[in-house]
Amino acid sequence: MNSVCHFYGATEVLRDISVEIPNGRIVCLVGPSGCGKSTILRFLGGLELPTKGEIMQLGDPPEGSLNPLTYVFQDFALLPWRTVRGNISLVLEDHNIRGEKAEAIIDDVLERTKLLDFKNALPKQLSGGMKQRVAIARALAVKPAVMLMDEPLSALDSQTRELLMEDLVSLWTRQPFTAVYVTHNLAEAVRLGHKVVVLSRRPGQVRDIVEIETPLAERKTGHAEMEKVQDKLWDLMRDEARAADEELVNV
Amino acid sequence: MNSVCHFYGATEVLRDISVEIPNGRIVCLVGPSGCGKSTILRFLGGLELPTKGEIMQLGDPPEGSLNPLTYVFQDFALLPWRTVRGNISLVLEDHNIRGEKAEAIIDDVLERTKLLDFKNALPKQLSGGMKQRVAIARALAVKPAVMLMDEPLSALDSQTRELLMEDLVSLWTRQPFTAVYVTHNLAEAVRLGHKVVVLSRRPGQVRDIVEIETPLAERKTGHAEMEKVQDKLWDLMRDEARAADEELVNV
Amino acid sequence: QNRSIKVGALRFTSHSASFIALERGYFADAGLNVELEFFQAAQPMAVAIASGDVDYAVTAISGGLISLADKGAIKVIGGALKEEAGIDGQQILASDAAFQAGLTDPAMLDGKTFAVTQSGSSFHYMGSQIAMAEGIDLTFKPLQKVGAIIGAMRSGQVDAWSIVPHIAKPLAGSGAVHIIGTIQEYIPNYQITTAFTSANNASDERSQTEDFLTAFSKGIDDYNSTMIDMAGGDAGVDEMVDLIHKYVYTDRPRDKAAPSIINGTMRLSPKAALDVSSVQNQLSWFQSEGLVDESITLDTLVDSSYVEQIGA
Amino acid sequence: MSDISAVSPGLRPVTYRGGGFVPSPRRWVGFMVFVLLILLAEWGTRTGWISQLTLPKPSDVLVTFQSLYDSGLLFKHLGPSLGRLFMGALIGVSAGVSVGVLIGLFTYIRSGMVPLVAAIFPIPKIALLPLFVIWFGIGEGSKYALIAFGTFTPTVVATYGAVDNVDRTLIRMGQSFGLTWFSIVRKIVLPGAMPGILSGLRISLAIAIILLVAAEMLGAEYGIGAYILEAGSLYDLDRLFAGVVILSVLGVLVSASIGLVENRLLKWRV
Amino acid sequence: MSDISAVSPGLRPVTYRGGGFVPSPRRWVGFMVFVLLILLAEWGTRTGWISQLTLPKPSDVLVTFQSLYDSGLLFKHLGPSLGRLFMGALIGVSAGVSVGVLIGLFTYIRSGMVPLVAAIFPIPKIALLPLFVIWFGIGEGSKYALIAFGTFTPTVVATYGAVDNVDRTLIRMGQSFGLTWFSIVRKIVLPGAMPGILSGLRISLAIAIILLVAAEMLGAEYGIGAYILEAGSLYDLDRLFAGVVILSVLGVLVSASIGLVENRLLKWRV
Ligand SMILES: Nc1ncnc2c1ncn2[C@@H]1O[C@H](COP(=O)(O)OP(=O)(O)OP(=O)(O)O)[C@@H](O)[C@H]1O
Ligand SMILES: Nc1ncnc2c1ncn2[C@@H]1O[C@H](COP(=O)(O)OP(=O)(O)OP(=O)(O)O)[C@@H](O)[C@H]1O
Ligand SMILES: [Mg+2]
Ligand SMILES: [Mg+2]
Repeated sequence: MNSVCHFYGATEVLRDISVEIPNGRIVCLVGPSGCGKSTILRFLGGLELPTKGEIMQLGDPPEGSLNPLTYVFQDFALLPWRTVRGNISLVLEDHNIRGEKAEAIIDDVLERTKLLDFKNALPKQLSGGMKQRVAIARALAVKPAVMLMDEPLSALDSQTRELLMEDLVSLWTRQPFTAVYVTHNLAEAVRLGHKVVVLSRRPGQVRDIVEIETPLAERKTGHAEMEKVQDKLWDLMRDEARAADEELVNV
Repeated sequence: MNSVCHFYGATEVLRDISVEIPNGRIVCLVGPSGCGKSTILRFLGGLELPTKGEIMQLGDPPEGSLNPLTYVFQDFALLPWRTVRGNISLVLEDHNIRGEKAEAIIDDVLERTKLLDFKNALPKQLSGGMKQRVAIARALAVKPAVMLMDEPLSALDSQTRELLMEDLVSLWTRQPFTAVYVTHNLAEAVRLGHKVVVLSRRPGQVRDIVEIETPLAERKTGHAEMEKVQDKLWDLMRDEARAADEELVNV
Repeated sequence: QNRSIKVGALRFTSHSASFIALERGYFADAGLNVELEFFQAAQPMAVAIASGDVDYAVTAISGGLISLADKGAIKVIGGALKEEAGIDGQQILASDAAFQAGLTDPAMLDGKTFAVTQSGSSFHYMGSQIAMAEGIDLTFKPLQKVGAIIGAMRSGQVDAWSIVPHIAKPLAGSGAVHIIGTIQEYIPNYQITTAFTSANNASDERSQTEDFLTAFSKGIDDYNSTMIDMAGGDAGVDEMVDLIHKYVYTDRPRDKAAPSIINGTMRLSPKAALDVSSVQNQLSWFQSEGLVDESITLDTLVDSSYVEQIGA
Repeated sequence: MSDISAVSPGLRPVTYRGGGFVPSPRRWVGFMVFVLLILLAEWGTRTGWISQLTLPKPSDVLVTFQSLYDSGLLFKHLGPSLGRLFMGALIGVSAGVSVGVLIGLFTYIRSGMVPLVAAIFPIPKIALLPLFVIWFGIGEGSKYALIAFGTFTPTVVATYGAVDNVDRTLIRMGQSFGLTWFSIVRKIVLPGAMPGILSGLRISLAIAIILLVAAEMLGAEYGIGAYILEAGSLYDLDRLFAGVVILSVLGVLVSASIGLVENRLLKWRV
Repeated sequence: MSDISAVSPGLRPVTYRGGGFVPSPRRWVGFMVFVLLILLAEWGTRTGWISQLTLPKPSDVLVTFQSLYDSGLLFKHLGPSLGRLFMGALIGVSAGVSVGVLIGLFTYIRSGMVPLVAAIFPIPKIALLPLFVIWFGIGEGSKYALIAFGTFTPTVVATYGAVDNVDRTLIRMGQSFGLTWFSIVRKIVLPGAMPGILSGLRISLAIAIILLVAAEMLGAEYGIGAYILEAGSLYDLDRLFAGVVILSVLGVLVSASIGLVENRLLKWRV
């Protein structure tokens, strides 16, 4: 599936933004706080409608995809009263997948995320990294055409984040998926993105689009080229970040 | 002041830990989640008593120090019902510093943390980075002999974190202070620590102590030597981190 | 013939006629299948008649009863408890504190406080009649519940009260209060309680209502002859006390309940005759106090077609 | 790049599936509901579809209210009631807050008082009316006591819950800066517990209004409660409802003023 | 390195300044408080220091309780009361939860019902007793209705508060996976609101017990409330207190069983 998305956001938050999301690639959105990254993702997922402009998807979703546009949330959004198994079966139940068929899907995605041993654990028993892996497993269970990830790692501590990035890379390497990945963290963007879209401070506009050609598997901390890209991005953003941080919040 | 601390923590959490904190230096404590970093800091600050062993401070606190051992908390711990000014005067009031004298101290620390313009703002109006700078200003107001920082940056997004690290470095460069800095983040440890203490997984033990000689001001992302130290630390910790992450949490 | 009806009652000796008529089968003889409904207070019982949940009941004339009659919901059809010279009736009590301070006669009540349950209750009526007769001023304290009044009397927070003998006598016996007079002196022929029913029953269910009154009157006769005229001697009283004890003071042992039951003996109007002059007097008083509408007449309240109307 | 959409085949907009689950109140609807209910009652009673034993005519209630106002009786009743409400609630709430804070702070007081409060809570105050007469007399004392007693327990529960919820890191912060115990309680615990205490106050004060009727069972000549009781015993529905409407309005006013206090006192809240 | 401490001059331990502010309940203290209070009352009434008008002798209350039990009357009273409590609370709570959920989900229902509930809340149920007889008769109906009415408002308030507090990101998650509206309500909103509903239930059920006495004013032969009322009207303190103790124990039991339900149903809570 090729999904091409454009939209022309209006009023304050987003101004005239057009982005194209190619199939089988990871597009990273970076930008200072409040620039509208999450809003863009909500538009993409159909959870909100832009005031102006439109978001289009190209072609039909692949067969077997239960939920073409699937989210992975920053705060995991696991139901605390369901086990790992129950959280995944939740998204299958409404498609009338139950019993053995559901079990097979659940086992498959848990295996891919290395969580099979924790099938019957409650979310409160899991560490942050495991919770996010459950959320990723849940997203995989509906065979998404595009994964929409809103700062999926930012609630985690840096070691777990590091580990999970490695997991994501290996997941993608084994079977490439299309994803829009929103993050604050330039290191993450540089590590995971095939294409990094830098947004400016509110009202959000596309400031720059950086394509990174190095294959995901070869990127590592300390990789010289990556460092250069990251420094370039940081230079692009530093002043915006400082300004965004100094703003008084109006609650 | 030289503060030498030893303690022999018992039962599970900490086992036989001895650390020495030299004057005018920043000691970083790193280690996987739950290894007892915060506990060590609570011992140091006198907020908790170790089951076994003792923590000693050497010499009298410098004159004028109102609170020799002063905390900077991860979640800022600002009173939401007091303005920036009120939050700082809170810690002066009990020392009978009021009126002009207090005002002078407050203005001084707010200037050092570049917050003078936000003196009358409520915490809810501030961004995370500014809140943490208020917390640092509050700590500075009592002229501490040692600052105890418990993951002071981990509640912030990565851009703000980057900015605040630069601020801390310039603060230290202008006037060196003694600090114990607890963090998960190896990049932070490498950037700010003169001495990095790596703890093992629970029960926490000292796994390694790394001294970094490069002056703080010269360290930068991409600095080759720093990268090497960081990678070394990461190698030390990776397996521990993976194991810690996979543990079921018993609540 | 076997019509099912509900009769409302309070667990007082003054309701004995209903208990006797039921226990001795007088209701059944009249072709009535009676079920007793017990209440904790008179007012909800009156409302229950109005709503049709209960068919017949006995209670004192109160402002609420008159109001309901005014709304066309209920009718008084006969008399029950009545003051009669020579028989211990309702007593006027003074609290110990007031008594010690010299309150030994109702005439000395001027400026004192008099306990009532609610304004527009029979206590209120009795108090005002005393005040009117003696030409004195009384302050009425509404305390809602008899229990609250007893508490207030015992602790001397109100000065006086009037109440049926079976409550008055044990209280006076304990020394906490003193009897300083009787209501009879002030309100002769006081028709204390009346039998009443819904306006519907009174107008549309004549035969059923007549049957009820017949059986009820038999109960009254038994009660009067046994308890007052001592027709059966002490054995008769004992038997009657046994019968009444099934309904009143049930959770006390018989020997403790008996004195209270016997103390409570007062004449019930023979043949359920109604003293309309007393009723008129009460109605006029309620009107003069502004508690009920001025325009209500005796006819609105009473259906005079069932029993003898004394003093009409 | 809207031109792409015109050109590419199979291009279609993403379906919208968000929204909902965020009800936002609309003032006029609430108002309309009241008006509608009153009109319905008026129509029902006028046509006789609702018997006059069941519900009074709203217009009659209004007339009663009007005459209550004209005769000056309204304020004769309202005055004492407001006084009782104020004094009773003041005693109950201040005792409740103090005990609640103590429970929140001290292990032994907590262990001793919590079960006691739990045992006292379900005791119906009207059951104890005869005792209140003995304990506190039939003057204003017993009325204050009854309302105070009724507001005390919910205030205690709300307060110690609020103290428990004060962020412990703020307290540790105070300790780490060497603040005295008293400073911590005054400057950190009490302000931090304020939101919980205020929202508990909403319930306590509603209960105080409810208890007004029970309190005025005890020898009150004037007062909204006494007025309602008399109307009830005379089965005078017009006056009964006039009284109930007054209590209801009183309740809404009290709740609104707590809202105002909250807005002022808690503007630091996010 | 404790040897350093022996050698270095000016070396001294860091002063401890933490601790406190975390009261932990101790069961036996609560128990002791009850025993102490009862002993005090017993001593006071025995020596006459507390007049027997003020308080009954606890031992007499116990004797009364014993005879109540022996005569089998205890269960004759307890049975109907429990039935009323159960039915009334069931009706009130289920209606309250349903309305609360609707208020939590729909803008118009919220706008219409919230002010209505706020206006109904402060109405004292005892003031409406005469009307309950007309509306619901004197059978069990009016007793159920009174208790239901009393539990309804607090349940509504607790429930819509709980629904409001359900994490909106969980709901957005459900939507983003294309769950149906009904699925979201059943699988996300209701379980998420459960903790709030259960803690609201604590208050509602305490109120239900309190209202038992008012309900049994309406033509009840048997029942704890009727028993208390009769004892009160005869100023029989022994029986009055025996009844009050039963209600109190009932309250504690109900609260404890909600605790159990919470432990079972909400074991997912952190
Ligand atoms: N429902 C809303 N109503 C009004 N303003 C909103 C709403 N949601 C978001 N905003 C505003 O829109 C702007 C963009 O929000 P958005 O959450 O998309 O930013 P973001 O880039 O994701 O920020 P962050 O990095 O903090 O997650 C912010 O300034 C925010 O205040
Ligand atoms: N009050 C307490 N009672 C019991 N166990 C505790 C308590 N506080 C901490 N612990 C346990 O002690 C261990 C160390 O806790 P500590 O908070 O010091 O870890 P940490 O290294 O700071 O972890 P993190 O990186 O997550 O902040 C943890 O396993 C924790 O579960
Ligand atoms: Mg966002
Ligand atoms: Mg920690």
